[in-house]
Amino acid sequence: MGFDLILQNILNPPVLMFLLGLGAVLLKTELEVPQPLPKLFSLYLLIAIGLHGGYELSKSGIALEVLKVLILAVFMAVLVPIYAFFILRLKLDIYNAVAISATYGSISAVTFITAGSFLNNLGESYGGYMVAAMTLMESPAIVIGLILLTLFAKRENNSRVNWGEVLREAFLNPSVYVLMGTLLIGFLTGEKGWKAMEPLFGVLFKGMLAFFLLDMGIVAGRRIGDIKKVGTFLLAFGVLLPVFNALVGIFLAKTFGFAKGDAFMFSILCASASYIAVPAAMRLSVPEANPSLYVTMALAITFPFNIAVGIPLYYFVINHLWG
Amino acid sequence: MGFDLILQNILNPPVLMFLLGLGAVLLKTELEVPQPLPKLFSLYLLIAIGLHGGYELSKSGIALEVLKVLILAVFMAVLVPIYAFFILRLKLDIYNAVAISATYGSISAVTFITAGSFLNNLGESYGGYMVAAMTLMESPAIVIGLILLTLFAKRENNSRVNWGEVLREAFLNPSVYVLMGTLLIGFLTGEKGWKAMEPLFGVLFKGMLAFFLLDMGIVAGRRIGDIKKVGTFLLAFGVLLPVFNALVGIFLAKTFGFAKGDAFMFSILCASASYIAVPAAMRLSVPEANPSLYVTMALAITFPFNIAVGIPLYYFVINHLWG
Amino acid sequence: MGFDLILQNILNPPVLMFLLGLGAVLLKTELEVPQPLPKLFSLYLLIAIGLHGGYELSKSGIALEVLKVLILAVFMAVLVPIYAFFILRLKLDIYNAVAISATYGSISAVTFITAGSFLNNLGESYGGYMVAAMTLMESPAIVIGLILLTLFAKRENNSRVNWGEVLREAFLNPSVYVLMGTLLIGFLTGEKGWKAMEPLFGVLFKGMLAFFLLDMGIVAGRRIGDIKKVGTFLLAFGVLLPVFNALVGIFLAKTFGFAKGDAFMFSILCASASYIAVPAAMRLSVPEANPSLYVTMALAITFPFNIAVGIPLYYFVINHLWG
Amino acid sequence: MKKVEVVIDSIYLSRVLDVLEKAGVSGYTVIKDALGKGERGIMAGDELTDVFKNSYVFTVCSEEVAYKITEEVRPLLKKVGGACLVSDVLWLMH
Amino acid sequence: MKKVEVVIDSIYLSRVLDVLEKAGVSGYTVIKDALGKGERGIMAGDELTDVFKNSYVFTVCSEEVAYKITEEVRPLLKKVGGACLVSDVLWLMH
Amino acid sequence: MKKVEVVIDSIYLSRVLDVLEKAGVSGYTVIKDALGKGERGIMAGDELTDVFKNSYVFTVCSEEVAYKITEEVRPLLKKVGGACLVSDVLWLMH
Ligand SMILES: Nc1ncnc2c1ncn2[C@@H]1O[C@H](COP(=O)(O)O)[C@@H](O)[C@H]1O
Ligand SMILES: Nc1ncnc2c1ncn2[C@@H]1O[C@H](COP(=O)(O)O)[C@@H](O)[C@H]1O
Ligand SMILES: Nc1ncnc2c1ncn2[C@@H]1O[C@H](COP(=O)(O)O)[C@@H](O)[C@H]1O
Ligand code: NA
Ligand code: NA
Ligand code: NA
Repeated sequence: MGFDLILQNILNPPVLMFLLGLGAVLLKTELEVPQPLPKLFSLYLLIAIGLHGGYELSKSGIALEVLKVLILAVFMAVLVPIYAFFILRLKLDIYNAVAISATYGSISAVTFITAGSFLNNLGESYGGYMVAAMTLMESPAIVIGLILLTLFAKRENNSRVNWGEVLREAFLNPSVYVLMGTLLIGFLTGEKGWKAMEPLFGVLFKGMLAFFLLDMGIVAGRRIGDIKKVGTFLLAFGVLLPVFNALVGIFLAKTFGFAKGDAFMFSILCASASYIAVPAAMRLSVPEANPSLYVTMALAITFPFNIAVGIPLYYFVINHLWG
Repeated sequence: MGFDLILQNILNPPVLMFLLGLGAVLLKTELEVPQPLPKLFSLYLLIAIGLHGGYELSKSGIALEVLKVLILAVFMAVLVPIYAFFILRLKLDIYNAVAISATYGSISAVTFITAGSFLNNLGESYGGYMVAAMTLMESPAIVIGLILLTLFAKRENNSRVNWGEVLREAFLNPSVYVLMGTLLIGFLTGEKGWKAMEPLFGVLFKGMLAFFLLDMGIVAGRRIGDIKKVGTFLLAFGVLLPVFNALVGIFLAKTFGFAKGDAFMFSILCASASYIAVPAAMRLSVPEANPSLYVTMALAITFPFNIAVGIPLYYFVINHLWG
Repeated sequence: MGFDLILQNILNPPVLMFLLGLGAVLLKTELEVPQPLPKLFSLYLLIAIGLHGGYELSKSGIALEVLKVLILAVFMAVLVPIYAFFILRLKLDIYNAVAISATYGSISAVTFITAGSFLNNLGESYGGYMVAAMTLMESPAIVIGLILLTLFAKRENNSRVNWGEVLREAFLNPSVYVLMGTLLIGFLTGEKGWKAMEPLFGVLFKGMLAFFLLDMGIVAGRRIGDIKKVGTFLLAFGVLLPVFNALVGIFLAKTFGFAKGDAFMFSILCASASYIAVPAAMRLSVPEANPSLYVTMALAITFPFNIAVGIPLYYFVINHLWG
Repeated sequence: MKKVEVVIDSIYLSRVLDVLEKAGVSGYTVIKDALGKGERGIMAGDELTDVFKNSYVFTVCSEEVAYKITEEVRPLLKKVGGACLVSDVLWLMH
Repeated sequence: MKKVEVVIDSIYLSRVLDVLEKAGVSGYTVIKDALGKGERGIMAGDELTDVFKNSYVFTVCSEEVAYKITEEVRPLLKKVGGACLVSDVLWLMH
Repeated sequence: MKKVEVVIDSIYLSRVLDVLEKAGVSGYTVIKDALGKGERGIMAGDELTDVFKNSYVFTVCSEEVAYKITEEVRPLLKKVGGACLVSDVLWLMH
């Protein structure tokens, strides 16, 4: 297959910075990007794609086709955790099955962003509404997960799901809020607004992404030790499910006539797993589940896989289908 | 009045980011810009306006008219806390009256900066010496406040004002020091220096301001709950005094023949209240005063009012007078 | 001598920002650049010179002359701590002699960077491989120092040098690792990679350096009080040894026919002392030595001297020899 | 008076504070970032997810209040882990 | 030996340290950022003004020194709020 | 149970943790950044070199374990400075 694609993907500063961070941990250097710098970078990246996506929307306007994309996005965000749950139940108890399926039903903004700059390097682009799609895909999996929990798990009263808390965690978690807000701001302030924000939130984007991926590499590296504990079943799950999700996504994108760039970004959203929003929510509402399973899988298995192999792989497939 | 002005002011990324931050708290999202990132942004903004102001001065040179502006600036910084004090005494004890009047006698750099970018968007500008004026207006109110205290309050010895400490707090607080220093650096290094600093401290300025205002919104939002405690008198005070101060400033600016842009920035300086330098000084020397009054008023009432309504309002007036 | 050179060097925003930071401490303002912001800036600077150096290398390619430079770099990194040790033994106990000589055998990246932007302002440049040379010069002094220790100090068993720990500290300390890694990344991604990283890691470079030097000034200022404790011998040592090292470096550069820019940067590397990597290593393996000696000398004596006087001085000499 | 100290995963801090409030303490002090190790493994602090970080709280209160707190905190600790210490202190009246 | 712990608004930390020095302690340990709640309401830490943040200090000293400290600290706490605890500890000589 | 508290230069924290592990504690809690003052002068925290910063650790353990720890920690403190406290606490079983 497009081995050159893989190479071309890896030979990018951002991806290499991720590997550099990974190596820093494996070689036991004391390199770290101390808090709250990672928060600074992730906040920056969220604001940047939000503002830019909103600006793009203000140019394109909200066509019917946009709605189509958004609906399919939500559809996948609901579908994935359901089938993921039943696959996981083959081997896992309900609590961990719920937590992991929710993790894979949601998305990873950084994977999305890295894919975006990959596309960008190929001189292609995607619609600003894909950012809206991403935002919509972040939360549903949490709710689905907890519905599955209440359906299948019998817990003593004192640990019944606190739906108020859950819905807040799901729909008002910081990243969802910032993305929605900045999308709106970008949309409202249009050309003029973007011109003012572009020097910081546009021009510096790739550099900041590279900087942040260095930290991602370190954080992922710290979890690599836990992969043993995860076991072969979940290891395989963490690699194969993303690919499967991506293919389902590509299939839908094709049948509903997405543009090429949108299809690619959509497949990435389906393939990626959440290591921030969902883990936080699961900790609160499913403490019985073991975070060193679901966090490790999302962060140390699926994220690196998507960054290094998934992105070029999904693009390779799409390139064939869309030609 | 220029309702379109208000709209035009609000439909700016920085102001909208402030509202986004405000909303984040009201909607109880856990969004935060953790320390020391706010310190990074405020330090950046101070350095940026300092260097740029100094550079502007190095071009314009220091004319007699500059002195005129600076003298009037100090005059207002001394006058405002005095009349503010006697207004406040109608309802408040001496300690809180002192703290609040000092707060309003001083200035808010971020309000100044936001006003600057508003002016900027209208294609107008102001003299670099206005930054010097701002610097001079930061400290006097603290001293005046404590003079009023020693005149009117009878305290037991052990809590006599420690003037050494006070004057240091007043004239060597970090923001005053950084502004003076960078003004000097910008002035000394002139064209060449600015060319080297501009990419970071000039080009990125608006983006950084927007980022910082997001945090300002969060911090202000956290105080909104305390507005109840503040009571209607102080609430009204927090909105009306700034307007009054601005009008006094505009009157002086007109009678002494300020340039339009300078007049506008001067009115903003008179209208704004300090929520960093002065509160810190008051905590130390007037512990009897209640910070959740003066901090809340400056941060949760006057700052948002100036950002959203004050800026276009004062400009509207000035636009009429200067035509 | 080129007094104008000194002036031209000092009248640069970065150097003036350093003085501003110094003054902030001396005037007892509470100005600070709180952790982890300094870590952010130093990490940024390391990545930036690494990527840029690697990019330069990818253009120039690795010629034999490059090897010559690298070998001489290591040679000096080994030689300096040895003669420094014997000079110091005239007055100091073995432990402090070891720690201080290791400190001066290693390098200071910020001094290197500041010298680079000085050169740059004169419209001259240096080879990307000088960054590689710097990287190679960071660690050897630590090893030499501990060899001297084992040779001359007789310690009870429980405090024998733990070589594993030492070598890790020496060759896998964060700054060495980041420099090597980003050099490689810059080299591999070449033109295309640099174009993507340049907006953040190239264009903003001088501004970030100035920002960081403000903090360096504060940190150095905090140590100035300890200079008394250091005593005249070490004070003289902290000023004269760098000059001597620089001259040795210049002599070697001349005899081996370095290019002018390379010779200058090489002399800076020889003259500078480490205040991060080496102190950390010495704390672990030579706790008997007093950090408020070696840290103070590197940070509060040698660093400021090089920044203010050394840089123009060494350039002045080189300018004569290379004409 | 009694000094009650609690170490717990940051994410549950608010629940502990609720317990303290309900028990009627006169106040409490929190140190937000604490790392640690226990039955549930190392809490080394995860920059990204905040999932593996502890918080430390202590309150000074009467013996009865302390008893109430421990009774309330025990089930929480059983479920999500953590540590709770009680010791004697002298509270400086002011 | 006695362990004296003080929680106070960060802005007054230096004053507490002066008290300790004067009382003649052999040393002290400070944790700069502590949040908390007490009579004077919540100290949730204000990123911008630093006005609502506490600091935590403890020192190990002899009974007499501890007494001196408490006598000095009491009026300060009365004025600006805070908390002060005294307890018994064993100090490892080295 | 005993509560053992150690304050030590951050750079040696890992060594203290090794001691705790070897002594067989059930867990420990660490607060990474602590400033302080002692025989070796002020530890005001050096942003750049991290050389002048302390860390604070405490563990709750049985008397025997506590004894083992103190025996192991004493020489380390003698060499690199620091402080070690032992006191009585009640450990809430859960
Ligand atoms: N024996 C102990 N001494 C001090 N802290 C402890 C102890 N055991 C547990 N902890 C703290 O409580 C947290 C959770 O403990 P656990 O639930 O046992 O994993 C740990 O991360 C430690 O910070
Ligand atoms: N009972 C208590 N236990 C622990 N800490 C307390 C207690 N009361 C007050 N504090 C701490 O002291 C600070 C100031 O207390 P106050 O002056 O009562 O508002 C609070 O913010 C808490 O951090
Ligand atoms: N008497 C004390 N009380 C509390 N902490 C202390 C005391 N003595 C020393 N320390 C802490 O231990 C660190 C090292 O102490 P030293 O080795 O004596 O300089 C100091 O920086 C303090 O943080
Ligand atoms: Na997904
Ligand atoms: Na004012
Ligand atoms: Na050197």
